[in-house]
Amino acid sequence: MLEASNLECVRGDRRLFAGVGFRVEGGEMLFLQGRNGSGKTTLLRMICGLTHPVAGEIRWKGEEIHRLGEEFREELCYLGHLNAIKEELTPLENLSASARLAGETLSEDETLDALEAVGLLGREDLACKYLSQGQKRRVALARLVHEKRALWVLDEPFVALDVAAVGWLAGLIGAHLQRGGMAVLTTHQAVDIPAGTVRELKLS
Amino acid sequence: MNNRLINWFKYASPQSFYPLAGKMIPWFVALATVFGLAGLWLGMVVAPTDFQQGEGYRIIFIHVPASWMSMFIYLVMAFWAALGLAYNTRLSGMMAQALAPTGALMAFLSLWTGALWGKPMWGTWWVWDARLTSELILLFLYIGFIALQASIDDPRRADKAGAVLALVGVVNIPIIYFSVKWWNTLHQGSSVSLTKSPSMAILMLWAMLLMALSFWMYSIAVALYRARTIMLERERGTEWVREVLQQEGAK
Amino acid sequence: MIGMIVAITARDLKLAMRRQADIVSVLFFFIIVASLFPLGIGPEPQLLKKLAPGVLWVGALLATMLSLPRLFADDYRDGTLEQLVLAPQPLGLTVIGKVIAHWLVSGLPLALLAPVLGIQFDLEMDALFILTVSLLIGTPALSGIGAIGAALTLGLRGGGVLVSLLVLPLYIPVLIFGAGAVDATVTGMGAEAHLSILGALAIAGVFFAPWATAAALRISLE
Amino acid sequence: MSIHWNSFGEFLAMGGYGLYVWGSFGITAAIMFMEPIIAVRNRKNLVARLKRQARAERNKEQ
Repeated sequence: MLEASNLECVRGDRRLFAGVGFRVEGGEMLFLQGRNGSGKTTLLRMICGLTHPVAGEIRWKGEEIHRLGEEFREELCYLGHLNAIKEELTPLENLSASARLAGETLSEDETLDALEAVGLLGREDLACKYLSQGQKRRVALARLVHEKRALWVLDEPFVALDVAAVGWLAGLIGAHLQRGGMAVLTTHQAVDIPAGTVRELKLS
Repeated sequence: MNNRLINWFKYASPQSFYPLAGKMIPWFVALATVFGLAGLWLGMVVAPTDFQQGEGYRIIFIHVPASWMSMFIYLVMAFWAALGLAYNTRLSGMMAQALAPTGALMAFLSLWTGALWGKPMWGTWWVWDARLTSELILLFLYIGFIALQASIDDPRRADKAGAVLALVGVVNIPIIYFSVKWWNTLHQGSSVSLTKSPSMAILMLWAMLLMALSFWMYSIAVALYRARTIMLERERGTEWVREVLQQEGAK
Repeated sequence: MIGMIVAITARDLKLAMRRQADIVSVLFFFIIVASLFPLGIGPEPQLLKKLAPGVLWVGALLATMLSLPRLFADDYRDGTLEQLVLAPQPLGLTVIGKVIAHWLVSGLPLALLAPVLGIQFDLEMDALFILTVSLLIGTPALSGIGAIGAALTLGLRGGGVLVSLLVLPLYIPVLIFGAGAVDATVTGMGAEAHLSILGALAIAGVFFAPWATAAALRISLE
Repeated sequence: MSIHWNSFGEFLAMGGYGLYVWGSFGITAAIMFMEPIIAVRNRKNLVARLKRQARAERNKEQ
């Protein structure tokens, strides 16, 4: 259960938002909306503990996330604007490296299943620098296929994806919510997530 | 204990510190002047000639205080750095940033006066003495700190990055000093070194102490003044700064 | 715990192997710097032998510093650094893994190359041996301490020059005892004391400095 | 607390070390004179700049 109270963020001497609070239970998704530059990405980074809020607190299962430290990070999966993949490594190596980093080990077949799910089978041994922007994005998203961690924080996951991929990803998130997981995400396209209750938070 | 400490820091917020510092600066300037004049009078006018080094030894009355201050200011910066990292107070970053230039100038003064003192005594402008070499490295640490803070735009990141560097620096200072001392005695023996300062008559000790106090008051005054300017700049969006600006306008 | 360090080191080594140019550039820099000095000072062997320890150590130190910004810059640019910071184990361990990988790619080859260059400076066998040993012990400290500078200057313009400005003062003890060890051997005083202190600096550099680097990384990613 | 020097000239000569002594004291005095002046000038410029910004904002609001 994720909870935040009167979060405040200041960039330069402009206050982006203040008094922001929300609550996400198991199986629920928080849909973050706001114009460009309203601090959506900053709020997501605050939830992950990358950025410290000027005021306010974020609690995971009742405990402040910075005090939890690794315990919280074991439950957290963050996907930002950047793909977080190494250009020199192949999709196969990228996926197994990111899994091992999260503390799990993926077998060869599981990795290949994930790549097949994003339609990259046949390119698993090609260094990522030869892939297109959309394909690199799908390598980054392939990480979510076997993702067991409870809290997904996704920053505009649907960008640069074709219609089929958007549908696939929406289904994946829906399945995650059904398993009792939680998700916080931002997006500009209108996407309906098949399962779980959707809460909305508008950053003015 | 923790919450009592926290609200103590509430008073150390820039808004309440700004007027406080404003009142204190004139006092520190006055003290610096009084101690300075007394020290100069004792050291330069009344103190006798040193039988070994003649009149040249009088440079010690600013060389040693400058060296002490350059070291002391770095320690104070590290103190503010630790405070800032532990309690996330905005004021500590500002104080560290305000102190750095004065510390760097003190280190430069120590080197300059050390060289001018070394020339008549040992015939060379620069002596690879353990203390002078460590002072040179300390100047590099200061320049590194100032350069790092100057190259980071976001003030909060600049404070924290500077704090980490100051703490890493303060841990390394003793290591650097002893390795330079080892290196100095290893290669040259201690024949050429400033450690053999002239025998200090009581009068000279008093002069040195007064000059050190004067340098200390001076450093506090300049640092507080610069800290106030930094506070105005960093909190320019706040209400209390607008009021201060109105009063400034009236004055 | 150890598994994670090995995983990070293996990942970085695989990446480094895919981009050999970086390793080679560090080595060539060292070779060129070491070869320039005799041209500048003159071929007189007696003088060169005296200067050899200092020149070779300063060359190795500058070569290591050359490769420091790459320690985190690539991961910072492609977003993997955020994943490393958000990984569920202490960030300090991850940094230790990266420092070891950086040493294997820069410090180790430099140390193995040094005796070859030492011959240019007409050093005897025992001096060459101690030179290699001192570099093997000292370069991990250079990587560990340098990582702090690399983390502090992440994403800043003029980062390369700034790193050297921040890190050079902290390198001085390592340089003094490293070059001092070789010098002590040449003058017959024995280098045990120097090497033991160098070892202490290396342990501090590889096991304690990474916790400061971890703090610096969190600050830079704020 | 008698004065050590017999004449002002002797004081200036500093027993032959005049160049070095007054070189050190001169630079020290210069720095400890210039640093405050620069600090004051920086503050004046900042206050002027902030006041201009405040006036610009006020005009924008009206």
